[in-house]
Amino acid sequence: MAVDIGARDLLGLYEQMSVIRGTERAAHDLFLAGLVKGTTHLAAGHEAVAVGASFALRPDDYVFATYRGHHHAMARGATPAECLAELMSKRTGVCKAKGGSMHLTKASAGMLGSYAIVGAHLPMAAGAAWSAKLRGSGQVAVAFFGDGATNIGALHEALNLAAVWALPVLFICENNLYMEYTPIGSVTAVAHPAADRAPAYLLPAEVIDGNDVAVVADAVRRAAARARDGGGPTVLEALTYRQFGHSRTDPATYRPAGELESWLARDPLELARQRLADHGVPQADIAAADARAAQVVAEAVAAAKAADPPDPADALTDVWADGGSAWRT
Amino acid sequence: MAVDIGARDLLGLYEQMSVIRGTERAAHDLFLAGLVKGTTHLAAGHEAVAVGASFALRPDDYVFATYRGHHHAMARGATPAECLAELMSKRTGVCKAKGGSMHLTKASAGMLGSYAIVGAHLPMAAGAAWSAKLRGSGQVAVAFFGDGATNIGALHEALNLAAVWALPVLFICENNLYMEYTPIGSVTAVAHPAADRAPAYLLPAEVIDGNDVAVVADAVRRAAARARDGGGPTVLEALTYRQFGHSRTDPATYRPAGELESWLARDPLELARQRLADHGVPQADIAAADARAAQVVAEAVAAAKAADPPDPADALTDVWADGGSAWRT
Amino acid sequence: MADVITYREAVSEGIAREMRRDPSVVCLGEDIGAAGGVFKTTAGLFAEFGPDRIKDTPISEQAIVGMAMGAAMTGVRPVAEIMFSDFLACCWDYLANEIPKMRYMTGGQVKVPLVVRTANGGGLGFGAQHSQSVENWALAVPGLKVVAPATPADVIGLLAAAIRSDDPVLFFEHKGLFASKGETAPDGHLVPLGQAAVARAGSDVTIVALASTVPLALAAADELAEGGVAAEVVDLRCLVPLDMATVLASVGKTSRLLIVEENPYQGGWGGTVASVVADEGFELLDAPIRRVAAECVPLPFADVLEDQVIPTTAKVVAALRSLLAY
Amino acid sequence: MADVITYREAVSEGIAREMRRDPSVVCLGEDIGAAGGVFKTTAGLFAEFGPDRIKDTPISEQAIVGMAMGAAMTGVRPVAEIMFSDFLACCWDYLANEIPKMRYMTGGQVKVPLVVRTANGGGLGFGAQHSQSVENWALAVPGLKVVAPATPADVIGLLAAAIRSDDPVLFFEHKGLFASKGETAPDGHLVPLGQAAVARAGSDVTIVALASTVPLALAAADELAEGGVAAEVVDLRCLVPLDMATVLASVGKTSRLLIVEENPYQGGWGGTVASVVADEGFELLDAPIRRVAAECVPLPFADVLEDQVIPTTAKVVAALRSLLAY
Ligand SMILES: Cc1ncc(C[n+]2csc(CCOP(=O)(O)OP(=O)(O)O)c2C)c(N)n1
Ligand SMILES: Cc1ncc(C[n+]2csc(CCOP(=O)(O)OP(=O)(O)O)c2C)c(N)n1
Ligand SMILES: [Mg+2]
Ligand SMILES: [Mg+2]
Repeated sequence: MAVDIGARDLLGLYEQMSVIRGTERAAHDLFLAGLVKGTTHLAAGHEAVAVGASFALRPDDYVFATYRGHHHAMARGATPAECLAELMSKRTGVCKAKGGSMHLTKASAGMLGSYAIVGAHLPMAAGAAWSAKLRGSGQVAVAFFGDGATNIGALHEALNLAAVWALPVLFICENNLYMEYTPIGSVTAVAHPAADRAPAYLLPAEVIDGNDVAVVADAVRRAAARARDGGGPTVLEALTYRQFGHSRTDPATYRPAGELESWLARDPLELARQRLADHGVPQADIAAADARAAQVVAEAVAAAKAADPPDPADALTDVWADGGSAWRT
Repeated sequence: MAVDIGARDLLGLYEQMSVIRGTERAAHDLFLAGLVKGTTHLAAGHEAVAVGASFALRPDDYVFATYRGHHHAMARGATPAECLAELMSKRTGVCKAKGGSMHLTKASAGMLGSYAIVGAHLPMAAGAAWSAKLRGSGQVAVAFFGDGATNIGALHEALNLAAVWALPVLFICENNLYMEYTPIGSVTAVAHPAADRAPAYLLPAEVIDGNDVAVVADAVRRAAARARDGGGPTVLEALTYRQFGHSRTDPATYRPAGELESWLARDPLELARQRLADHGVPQADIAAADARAAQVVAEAVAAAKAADPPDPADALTDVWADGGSAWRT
Repeated sequence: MADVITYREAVSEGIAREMRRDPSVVCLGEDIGAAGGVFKTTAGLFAEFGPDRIKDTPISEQAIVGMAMGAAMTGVRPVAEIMFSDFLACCWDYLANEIPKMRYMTGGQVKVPLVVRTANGGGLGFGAQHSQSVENWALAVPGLKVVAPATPADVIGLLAAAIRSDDPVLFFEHKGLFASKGETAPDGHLVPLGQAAVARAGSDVTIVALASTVPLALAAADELAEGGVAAEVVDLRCLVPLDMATVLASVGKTSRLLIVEENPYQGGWGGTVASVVADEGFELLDAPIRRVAAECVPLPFADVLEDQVIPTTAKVVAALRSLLAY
Repeated sequence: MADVITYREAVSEGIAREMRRDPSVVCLGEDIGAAGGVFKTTAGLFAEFGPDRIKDTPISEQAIVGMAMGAAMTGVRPVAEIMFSDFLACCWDYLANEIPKMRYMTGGQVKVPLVVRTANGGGLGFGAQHSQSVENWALAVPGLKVVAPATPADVIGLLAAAIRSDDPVLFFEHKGLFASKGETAPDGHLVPLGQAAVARAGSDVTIVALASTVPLALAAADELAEGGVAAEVVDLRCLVPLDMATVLASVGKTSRLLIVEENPYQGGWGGTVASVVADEGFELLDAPIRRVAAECVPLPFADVLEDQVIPTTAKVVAALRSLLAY
């Protein structure tokens, strides 16, 4: 597999991952401190999927993510500050605090939403790809989804129609072994819940190391190129791991002993550091990237904390095109 | 493939098919005469699937069919008279004229319904199989469905869960090449829309000649035996053809020239006649079976015509267990 | 004299007018292409606009509506067909949880300009899974506009408004009206969403109706007119936005309100109309608010049974007589 | 003194009592097994009843409810969990088109004795796709019984009735009430479906409430009691069957009606209650019928926004004051 990211780019990707990791840690702490309400699903451990894929995509491509989507929002250009502000119910949140952690969206960056009904966004991504094809724009749409989403009907319908219409869409599964608390292996017969389904639609599929940002970037680049050339969809199954529990304060006691540790040993940031070292990037450069990332996160936390809560009147806006929410005339 | 049906049984199956064919023709004529209202979907051409499968099942097994389900209802024991009465909105209808052509049901014969929302009954059949397994009854559940149903989400969910729980359920696709007016091949990438999906669930599958009653009986018998032995579900794709249009007066002009004729040459009754001849059954016995069948159908038509319309008061019964339909107290 | 067309023809005419005007309008659904739709409501579109803009789909309601959503978010204006409104249940997640919430959840970032058209309602003996009036499912979901025309001209004018709207619209075509005829609409005809029509003026009693119940209400009004009673018939045309101003103005004139709806009483839109009137129009009323609605049963197959369940002119007349006698 | 338990604990207690009584009762759903459910409402069941009767499923809402239906038709009494009521949209076909119609369509041949339990409602900052009150979708479907308890004892008593019922029941547990406490129920406790409870007696105004709005109504009644006003609070407990007799009797005493519901006004169950009263109770009323309901918006994430959208005690108090001033 040709992995041709240069040292400079790789360092950039590393820094992005470091920012995301830092933001997720901050979100965790803010949740424990009671400053993030509701629920939140951290993506720490999944950074390489988002950052690698974004690197391989065009800025005008479309991304659809899940409720576990902080990493995708940030990889596509949402700032840590506007993401944390959203989680903390602040006016400056990327969705004006109307969406929350599960619905981070940054349309101007082609990040077309985070969806909290498992699998629902898979047909949407196919639809965006159809739109790109109709408009001849050369754009590609990408749906990121969890292993758990592979058993929902919408997946089947989306894969079939996308295949038959040869749409420029990538279906990227982040297989982190678990749904909420139940292992995917206990509710799926095939070994690779996404990749092993692709042949049912005559679609190409690849199982990849989702913790290696260069591997992800390479696979996505190839799949996107094929899609842009009219070659239709690809299914990618990125093997990865969520380092926190499913949501909020889930202690994840259902994990077998040693599992977390073995995955931490293959932490995406650690793998990237190894690759950087292989490229001869000095430790100091890596440390400087981490320091910059820490700075960005610290400023984001401070900005989000300092921001105002939403204006209560905003509760009744943004339903209709006229800006309001009236149901009667 | 071992096809071990003796001449005597085969003649019985032939007669059943002849009854079904005659009833379908009668339904067609009654529709044109304005005596069948609403809509109706004839199964002429599909008889071997229903009759062959029923032969291979136990009387206490469960069958779930589609709106194109007259053949399954009759194969399981609903009489032509009560089926035609249902179509003709008569009190003596198998569902008291409340269900209609699309919902023929004969629970006492294990015919647990005809369903008019494509694919919806696939999970139900899995559920009946789960129930059989929980109760240790040794029963098998069978879902018959069309090729068009292979692209609906419920199929995916049913196959996956049935596979993982190793349920005693058979998924039998009647692939007749068309959905309503659109060929299945134009909206599905794989060649065999049902069988080619089975590997995605690690399920065994077989593509069979759905017009040969002996072939169907054999395949279903083997699959049912495996299911009863704890071997889990099987997907069977029976290739067949609907000889009338999709519904009502559809002239089926979308069929390529010669297609109907080539399938008529492989008409299930014709194939059975050939097999009977091979077994040395005299033509006279076949003719006698046809005559008995014609008699049954003629009496059924007469009885259905003579029956009373439903009592209008019956419109408000059978919603709740108490027999009524009140929504308030 | 204006030309007369059927309600069925008005559907394809209305879509065609918008497709000619706006190249970003595309259609998708089952058998809508060369076959022209099971109700022939897309007849001619495939021939005129071709296979890129008129797409036949597999039987995949979730993909149809979900893809329409993704396309609508990215510069296309899809008109999706769900063959029978009962099947909205197969893609309800998109209509209840995704499409109507997108603009709001994203703080206004994303619009979803699409139309989902569907054949609604009973009276044709199609049985329990092909006959329901399901507009109330949609009424309960903030973020969906809900349209249900009663005449061919309104089909055209409301389709124009729906397709041009930047809000998602659920467009209910009534199966029982497809064969009905009426004047066609002039070029450029547009009926704004949320404006009820006074289908017949009168001063003695207000009948509020929608889609299939408009002709029932008009027939009942005709029957009462013979006895000298002047009933006013308000055709709501849309459930969202709901034109309560027109209803309240009418009740202000008549002091009596009868609501006629095809769906069951419990959970029906008539309850919403009644409750607004029982609040804001309380002082206008000289009599109880009455509703003629369907019984609490699935739709039966036999026509003699179906007649017992859904509104008929006779039931509307009887309800009017008892209301006027109050 | 009766023991005090939480509403959350009452759910697993109610299920366990029925599972002990009847070996044909089985549960299925996502993460309901060893994990005890995301809301811990099935805690302890897996340990007591084992993996055959407490089944973890994949994320396949259609399969969960569709299989429950097939099992219910064949001698088992499934209790299916749909984690959040919003996800009912993912299997709506089963709840709208299949389960409730089976007995009727087959002319009474087939019964479907199952319960679908689900966590309903907002107020917890879970955002637009995890916070809805969707009981009105069900209300509009003939053939479903619809239950929504407000207290732990009612959870137990209504679960007993629901699981024993030969009719399909949609059982709404309110997320906002899970942590609330109340007396547990004695052994064998059963609350028949379709009987409202007078949660507080009074003669000045009737407040009709359901699930989460019952405590709001009681708090508002307390506040008004300080000013000498005696509000009667009717807890409907079920939407189908709907106990209009209790509501009409209460309005007969008080002549004033306020309905408090968490769902949006348009399409809400309050409209059904209001329209029955505006018809049959017209002469009982001394004032307009008022409703406190949610705004026509998806549920926002931020709590300060969510408070603007759904009913609060302050809104109920304000509505009562204006109604009493009429
Ligand atoms: C249709 C639907 N069913 C159930 C849920 C509840 N739920 C939220 S996350 C989750 C697990 C999803 O697992 P997976 O797809 O593997 O994603 P991960 O959380 O591992 O990223 C479940 C069951 C949901 N949101 N939507
Ligand atoms: C969910 C759903 N979508 C659409 C329809 C309308 N419809 C009825 S039959 C049919 C074609 C089904 O084709 P197939 O499954 O091949 O069965 P066949 O009619 O050939 O027996 C369609 C689209 C439906 N009943 N249900
Ligand atoms: Mg996962
Ligand atoms: Mg077919």
